Amino acid sequence: MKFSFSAEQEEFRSNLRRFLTDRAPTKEARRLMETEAGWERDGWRALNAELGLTAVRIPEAYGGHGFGFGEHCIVLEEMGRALLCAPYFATTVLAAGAILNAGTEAQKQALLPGIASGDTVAALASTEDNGIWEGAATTLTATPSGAGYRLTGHKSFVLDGHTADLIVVLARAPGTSGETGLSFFTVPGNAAGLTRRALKTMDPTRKLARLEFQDVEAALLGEAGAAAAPFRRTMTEAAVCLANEMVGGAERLREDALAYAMMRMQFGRPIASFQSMKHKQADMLLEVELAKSAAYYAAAALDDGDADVAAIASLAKACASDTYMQTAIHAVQIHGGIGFTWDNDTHLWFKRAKSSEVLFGDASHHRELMMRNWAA
Amino acid sequence: MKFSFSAEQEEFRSNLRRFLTDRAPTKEARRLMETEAGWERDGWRALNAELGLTAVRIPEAYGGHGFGFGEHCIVLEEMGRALLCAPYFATTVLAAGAILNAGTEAQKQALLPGIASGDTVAALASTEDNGIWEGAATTLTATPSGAGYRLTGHKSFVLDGHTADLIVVLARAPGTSGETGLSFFTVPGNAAGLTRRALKTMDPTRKLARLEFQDVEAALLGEAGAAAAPFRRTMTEAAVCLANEMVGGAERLREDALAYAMMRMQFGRPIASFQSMKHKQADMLLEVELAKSAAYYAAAALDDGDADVAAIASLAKACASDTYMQTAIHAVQIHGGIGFTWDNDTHLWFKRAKSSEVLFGDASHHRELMMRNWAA
Amino acid sequence: MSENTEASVRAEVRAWLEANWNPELGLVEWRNKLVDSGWGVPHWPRAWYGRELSAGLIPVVDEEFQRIGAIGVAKAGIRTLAAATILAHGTDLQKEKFLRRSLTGEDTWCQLFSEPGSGSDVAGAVTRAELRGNQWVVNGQKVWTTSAHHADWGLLLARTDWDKAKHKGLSYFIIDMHQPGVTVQPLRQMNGHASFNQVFLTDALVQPEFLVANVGDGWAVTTTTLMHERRGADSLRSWAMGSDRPGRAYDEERAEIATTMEPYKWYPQRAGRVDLILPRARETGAIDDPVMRQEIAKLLVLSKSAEWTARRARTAQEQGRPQGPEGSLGKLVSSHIARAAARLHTQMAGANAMLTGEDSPMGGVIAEILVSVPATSIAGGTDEIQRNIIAERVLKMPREPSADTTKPFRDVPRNGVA
Amino acid sequence: MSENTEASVRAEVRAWLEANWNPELGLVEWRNKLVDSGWGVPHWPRAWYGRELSAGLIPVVDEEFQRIGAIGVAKAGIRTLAAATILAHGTDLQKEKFLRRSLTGEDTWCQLFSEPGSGSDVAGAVTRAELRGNQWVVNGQKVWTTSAHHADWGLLLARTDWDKAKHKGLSYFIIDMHQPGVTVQPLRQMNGHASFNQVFLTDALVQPEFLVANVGDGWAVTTTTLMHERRGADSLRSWAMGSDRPGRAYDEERAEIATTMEPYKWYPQRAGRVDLILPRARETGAIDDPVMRQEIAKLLVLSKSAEWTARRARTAQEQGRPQGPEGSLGKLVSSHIARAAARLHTQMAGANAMLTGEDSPMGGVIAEILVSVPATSIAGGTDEIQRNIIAERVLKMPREPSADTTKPFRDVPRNGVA
Repeated sequence: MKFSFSAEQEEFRSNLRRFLTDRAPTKEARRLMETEAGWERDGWRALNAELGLTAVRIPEAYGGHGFGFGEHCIVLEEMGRALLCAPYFATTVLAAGAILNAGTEAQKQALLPGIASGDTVAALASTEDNGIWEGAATTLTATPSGAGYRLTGHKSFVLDGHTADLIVVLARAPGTSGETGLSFFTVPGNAAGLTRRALKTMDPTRKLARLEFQDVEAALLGEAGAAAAPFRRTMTEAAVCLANEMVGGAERLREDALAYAMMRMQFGRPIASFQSMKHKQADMLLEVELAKSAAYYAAAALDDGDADVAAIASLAKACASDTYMQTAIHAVQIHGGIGFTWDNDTHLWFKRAKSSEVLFGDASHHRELMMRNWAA
Repeated sequence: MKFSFSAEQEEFRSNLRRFLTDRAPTKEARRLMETEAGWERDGWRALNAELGLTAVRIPEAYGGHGFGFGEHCIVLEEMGRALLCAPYFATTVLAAGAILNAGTEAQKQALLPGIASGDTVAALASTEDNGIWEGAATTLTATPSGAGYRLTGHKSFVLDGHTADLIVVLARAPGTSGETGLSFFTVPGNAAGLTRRALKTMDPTRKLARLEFQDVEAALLGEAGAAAAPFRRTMTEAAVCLANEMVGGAERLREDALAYAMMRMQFGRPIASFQSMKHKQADMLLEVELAKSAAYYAAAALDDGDADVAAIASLAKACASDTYMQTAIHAVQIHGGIGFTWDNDTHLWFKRAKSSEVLFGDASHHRELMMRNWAA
Repeated sequence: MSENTEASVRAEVRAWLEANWNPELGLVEWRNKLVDSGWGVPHWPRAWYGRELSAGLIPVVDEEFQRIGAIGVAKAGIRTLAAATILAHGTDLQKEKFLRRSLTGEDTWCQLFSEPGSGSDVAGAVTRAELRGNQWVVNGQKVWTTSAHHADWGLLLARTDWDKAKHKGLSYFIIDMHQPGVTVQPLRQMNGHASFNQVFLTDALVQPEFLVANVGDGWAVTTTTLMHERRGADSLRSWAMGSDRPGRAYDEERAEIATTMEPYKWYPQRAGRVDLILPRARETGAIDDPVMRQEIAKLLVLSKSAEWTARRARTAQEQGRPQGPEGSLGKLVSSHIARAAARLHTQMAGANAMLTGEDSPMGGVIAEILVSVPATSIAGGTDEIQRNIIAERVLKMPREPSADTTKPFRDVPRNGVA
Repeated sequence: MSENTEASVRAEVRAWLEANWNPELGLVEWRNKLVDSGWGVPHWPRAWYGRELSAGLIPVVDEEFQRIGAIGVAKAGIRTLAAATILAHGTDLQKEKFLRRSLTGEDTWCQLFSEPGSGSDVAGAVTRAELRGNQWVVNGQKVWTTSAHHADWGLLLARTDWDKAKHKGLSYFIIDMHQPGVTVQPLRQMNGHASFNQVFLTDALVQPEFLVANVGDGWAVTTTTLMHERRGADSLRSWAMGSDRPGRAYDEERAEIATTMEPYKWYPQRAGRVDLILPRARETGAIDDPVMRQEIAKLLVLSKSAEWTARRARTAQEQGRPQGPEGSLGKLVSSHIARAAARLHTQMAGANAMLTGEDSPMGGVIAEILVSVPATSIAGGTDEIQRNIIAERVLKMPREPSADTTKPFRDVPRNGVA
């Protein structure tokens, strides 16, 4: 498989980068991260009106642009770089992904255009208090009632779950266990019996919520009892997309740390002229470039329908987890005392690196997943 | 527990170091390592005649000096530093250790004076082809016959097993398994039915042998079926003693690499003036000092009868394994191309580090042992 | 004095304490007695509240204080460094004015060395002190100043001569923190705490008699302060623990400690809370995961061997033998330990590592570890500086060619004016 | 020439090959035809055996050679570097004498750059060349010389002026290896192999017409050779694989490759044999150990992402886009991979890691890995040098103040004469 970016893709990237540099400076991130929602409708609308980013990977049949993961991951990489505060990942990767992987034609027709246009902000509620990212750990139950179902139980660590208009919920039929009896459902964010609470997050730019379902009316998404496979697929896609978002942040940290080292003087010379700094920067470049390659390759593997994609996705996420965190640690260190202050921006990415490290499972978790695919 | 070396111990160490510098230069190690035996009776006699090193930890009642592990480990650290080629570890740590831990009063009276005087070179044959360092893995069987026993099976990775006069063998009663039915036996090196073959070792200064036992007549050492505990104790002592030998080698590598960096000129300055070299040397110092502390503390723990000694021994061995190997890797790197040549001495310690890393179990093995003691 | 023996000193101090120690005295009242007696700082000169007792005998005095539970002179905060520095370099007037009130704890101090442009490079200070009329006028900015907001006096390093070389143009002052020219602002950190201050000096005034040593001797005096700071770093824990006994003196000491320790309340988290590793491993079940067991074991190997290394160094010192390299390594290894601990706490917390505050494990303690640990390898000398020190001072490796110590400081490239 | 199109070139070369390729020809005979035809080095100038074909069209030619299985000009060993260097800097006489015989493989070459005192620092060469009468007389010692023992000619870097600065006092020569003044000794390595030689030059002679470029231009010419060496490093694998087809030409090529590759037979072990990790893991049962699985996975993450990084770089090149930083990282990451693989092979071998030769796993292959890997981070530029290069050339970070490039070389502190 050949993978690299076409001239069109590179131009798309640079336009996007310019847009985000103007519209989403860290000043803006600092403002939004102090709000409970973490984002604002107006900014979100602008984002989609002007660049149609929510539509990127949604097929044209459902009002999208029908691009692949290659383009979608460029968007995510640039957003990770800019530390954009928006419900983009939850809406386009998780919710839209679940709908694309599990939904019926009619449901896609009904749900995706709203997402493509940016009118619908959506979330995927799958993980619960146990913090396990596998479908088998689901305890929230869906009981048939009349035409639909009623959901009872809880979800947690739901990305943008407290602000989403539409929530895709992973639930199981009463009395089932493991990967059997799992189904997806859709619930409006303001459904009766649904209580949503924003969680206090270490990374204030990545909002999470805990949802309580008390006999909440829900519509089945896709085939009843058949959600295990599409959920796994959605998690694979999420790992790849997050890996790309992460390498965007890691590269930004690396570049900022380098720029700081170039201008910071100590002992009468720029600290960039000290060999230990040069070697550290070289090591950072190596790590970030490796993680970028893995993330890019994984996106290409999704587009190519590579049979190995699950393993490759886990490889990319494991690589990005270690690299982003390590790069963030170096970046704070290179900035010295300044880097530990609130007013310096480094900690914003440091915290994003930390939340990304464990979101959808940490490096060890994904290394083990990878081995299950390759060592078998 | 307080631990540090007394003035007497420091003096003992410096005398020993002077002696080994004179008598055991690497030229000598290079000569002996090319021989199959790996050592010579004359040098061995001198060692013991002049310094009575084999007698150090053997109680006075059995013709020894009755010192503790503190002193014994000083000897081992200096031997590891000098890369002395002699059957010292096999004789005084393993064989004498097993006899002290398992033997009856009469057997100690009979066997230890010869070891203390240096006349008897002894070995411990416990591990087999499976390379497992635990007694439970023993398959070699001991069948009662008349007054004694007959041994059938094999042993491998036996330190100096092909040259020892006396061999302590770990065997099990037919039909037993696990740690039950294990007993120690003694066999003369030239026993009928015993075939000894020197193994080709990566570290030519650490000779190993494979022993075939064909119905070999053997004398029981200690209580029948009760060898499990004394063997475990002997392995704990071996781990501590090896850790001390290893930090001796690691420190020598570190010092030689530093000396080389101080005199080697590149780009018109000593390479020791390059910051990356300075930082590497600082890191090496840190690692070696930590490993020394662990090794010294473990020796003190043995002398103090610390209840935690098994865990501490594993900690010291794990620490020494990682540190010695890492230091050896750095040392070759610092010497550059020269360090990869046969004529440069660095590789002698590099190979010793490698053999020490896995002897009695590698770092992961000992970390797990440590956790079994501490995490329970 | 040399005719003192352990026995004689022990008898003397014990007798005095039994006659004078009274937990119901006011803290300052008691410490004034102590200062007069010479038992407060027995190693100090007789001329200045001491008894010229040899270092070897100090532990005896400490033991007796502990035995009876008597409170010592004020040790918390920068005041100890101030007192030691003034004792070494100060004029009689300065000693007269500051020593006693520092020992009694009436005066509190802060250290005005670091600047935004000179973090690792303290001698690169560009805060300017000019003699106008018969007063020193100070302009500049200082950072990382602990407790500046309730300090009475500051130890100030400022540049008085820009034509001299870097280390030669500095002078050392005692500055009154209660004056209009001194503005103190809290400095918020990435973990949300504000343990330090920024201090803005705008035409701040220093009386000429508060110059310490001579103009241009600033660096020598500063190194004295820093040396005592390094020594003191270890004992920080010891004086941070107040007694829980009843009594007015104890109450007042507890209050004093509370104020001084306030900025340090996250320091245990900064160090990585190795003490929580096994409990959390049991709580989360990580203890049964072979992979986590290895990582935990690696950390325990590191922290135990570091602990034993420190003990080796102490034992050597106690036996009056020259301290080996093991003495200089503690700071560097503490960074490794803190980072490894933070990694483990993250892995054990799993998804919960994304949370903070009440929503997160141990009510935020774990979260605070993760965002505090990065300070360990920076504060008080970065890991890089520590490695330079170890290489140059311990291993005697050559220094790098200097780019700034020979020429006039005004010609040295520096931040802003590169 | 620009009017060449992919189609026209393909047709032309195919036609020529179909008319001329014959595996039963002698290798030299065939290569002489090839040289005459211009298809051997089509990117070379027409004046010298080439067709001035643009780089983009070379793959087309290669494809046609592969399609029919035709053998190309001699690429194995140093001769390619010699040819490229002489083509760039040589006199017509030198081109006349050396180019054809290098392309046909009749002449074998070695590189005489590195010296005991200048490993990382090639420009620090102290081998001395003096013009006596009308001959250059060379004295000094060279090391790390591959295949010197069967080389006909050497590419020699020597110092001709000690009063000039380091890089200015060097000259570049072609030296006849078959002369009494040249002694070649094998250099044994820690893994027991002797892949390199030491070459002692004692009043060795060089004809004046074998000076390449001018006196003092030695460093410029050397960089040309080194640049081609770096480029060639990747393709080493490609030309190391002979065809297994029958035919005289193939037989002779296989023999040529065998000789050239002999010193490199342990290189796969030097790289850590990542390909053996999973097989060995299954064989030893390590594959079922969760701790080992993590370590294996870490290595696979590293090697896969490195492989994909190299592929990114290639793709960019093929698309004619500027190569990003990813291009310069391969050498450095290969050291990490080799070390990690060696660690894993040790852990998987357990006690057997203490053995070597027939007694050890895979008849010594594993053991050879463990004692060969240390060369990866040294040979062809140490990891430290690689990091300097990445920092300075890719990240544009400032060079260190130079200690040796400005003053006359005789005043530069160096080994022996520090």
